[in-house]
Amino acid sequence: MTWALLAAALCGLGLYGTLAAAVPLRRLLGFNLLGAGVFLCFGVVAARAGDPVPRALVITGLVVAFAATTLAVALLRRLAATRD
Amino acid sequence: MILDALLALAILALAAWTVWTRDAFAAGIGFVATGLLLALAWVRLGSVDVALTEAAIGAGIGGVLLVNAATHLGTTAEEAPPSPRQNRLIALLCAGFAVAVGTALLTLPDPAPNLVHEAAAALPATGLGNPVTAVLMVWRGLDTLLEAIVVLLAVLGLWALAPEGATRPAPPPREEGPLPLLARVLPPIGVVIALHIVWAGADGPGGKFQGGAILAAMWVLAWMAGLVRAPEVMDRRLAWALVAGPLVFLGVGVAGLVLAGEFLALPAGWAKPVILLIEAPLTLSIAAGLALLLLGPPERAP
Amino acid sequence: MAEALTAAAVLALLTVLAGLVRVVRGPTRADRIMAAQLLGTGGIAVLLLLAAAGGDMALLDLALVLAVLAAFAAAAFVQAARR
Amino acid sequence: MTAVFTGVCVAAGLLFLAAGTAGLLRFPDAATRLHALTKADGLGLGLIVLGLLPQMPGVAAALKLLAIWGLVLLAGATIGPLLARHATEREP
Repeated sequence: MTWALLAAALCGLGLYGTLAAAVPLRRLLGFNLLGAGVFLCFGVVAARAGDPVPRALVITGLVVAFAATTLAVALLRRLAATRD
Repeated sequence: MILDALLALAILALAAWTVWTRDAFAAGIGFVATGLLLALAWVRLGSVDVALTEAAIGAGIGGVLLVNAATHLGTTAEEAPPSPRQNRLIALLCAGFAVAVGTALLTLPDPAPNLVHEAAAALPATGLGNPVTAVLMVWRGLDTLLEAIVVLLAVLGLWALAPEGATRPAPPPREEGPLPLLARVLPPIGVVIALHIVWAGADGPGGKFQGGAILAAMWVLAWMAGLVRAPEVMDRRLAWALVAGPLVFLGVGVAGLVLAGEFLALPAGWAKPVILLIEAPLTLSIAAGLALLLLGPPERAP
Repeated sequence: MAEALTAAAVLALLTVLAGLVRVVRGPTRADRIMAAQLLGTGGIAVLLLLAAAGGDMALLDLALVLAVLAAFAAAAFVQAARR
Repeated sequence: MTAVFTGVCVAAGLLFLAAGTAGLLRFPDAATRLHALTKADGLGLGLIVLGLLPQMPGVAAALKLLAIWGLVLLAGATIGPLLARHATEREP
């Protein structure tokens, strides 16, 4: 119950950060929070059934999210460098 | 129960502040703190292995990446912020989204839909005696392989963003005093802990990613202190370290196709040594990939 | 014993959550880094207390990972803050 | 007997943790706050570790506990001077 509410709130908050922020880095932070919320959704479902598969998916997701974030940061830095 | 409520409230408050604050560095630190608390939340959700991943990759190297990015990028707005009216609309939309997600989670059928039976039912078809090994190799195996390949692809993507003539990431600013000392003392301990985590992961999913992240962090620490140089992009040993894991994994998968008639299937009795054979190079590849991702793209030599 | 240790974990969490005010208020980058560091230590304390209360020794591994990465993260933050 | 020992040590540890947090919140500038943090931080966790040692099921777990404390001390000892230098360089 607690965690389901937190997961939903993080999803909304993260989406807001992604859409409403004008600074690219803050957008990226918002997107990562949205990801954390989605992962928690998986966690809530997994905790009810004792299901290992969603947990395995979350571990995969965390690694992929990190890889995607590094790419996004590199793109932003390149963009900033071409502006100067 | 009080613990859960406290944790959830703190995570929500911190996340909200991270979204709203104007200072990019502060937001980065806020994100790290949120990640730390999220790791505790995963413990309370009964999943220590996800908590380990969140601590090592989400808050650990991911947090360091974002804080670094904050100091490089700052808070220059790329475009006009949404008007108050648009802002209200976005907020309304996001609130609706949150309510929808919450309703969906709270009205799940009991028991929640799950794959426990499917996983168990699929086991006999794999031709493996040990069900744990079967889950690891068949249900998680393809996952793990693709995960390692995603890290590899991200490294290639990062390199593609490098300017012409760039051969290696720029060296860090020179440091004296406590940092080189830390960079000498910590990595040996870190390597032992990383190997312990990989080894312990044999009984649960995904030990090599958390262990690999620690190895990557230790190497980046030595690099920060100026004790090691970043490798040249064209370095052959680096290339082999990056692809060794996926290659061995693919090789074993194809061997399973030939010998046992199914991709990644293992002949009974050989599972344990073969898994060790896969895990060692995979840990190396993941560690190398994560470290390179943390360093960022190569920059033009001065 | 288990209840007392869980209560101690709650107290430890409460303590370091109070320290989060410094993450939010700053004012300097050093303050925010310190507060994050304290949160790490407090988180480790919570994990150790929960491990002893519930007998789940896997939590010690998690605490170990947090401890090893705490030093790395703080060093990286200081270096980032210097630029 | 061990329960009393654990209780006393953990309670003292919590007290130091709280003192460190109070220092972090109430001291006037970054340098003094750092002072409060690193001392109470290491001592607080140290006492909790000491108190929990007899509750551990085996030698390996006890050693892990000590290693965790050592690592936190190491982090505090290095970060302290680094941050202090940073604070004096940038914010005199």
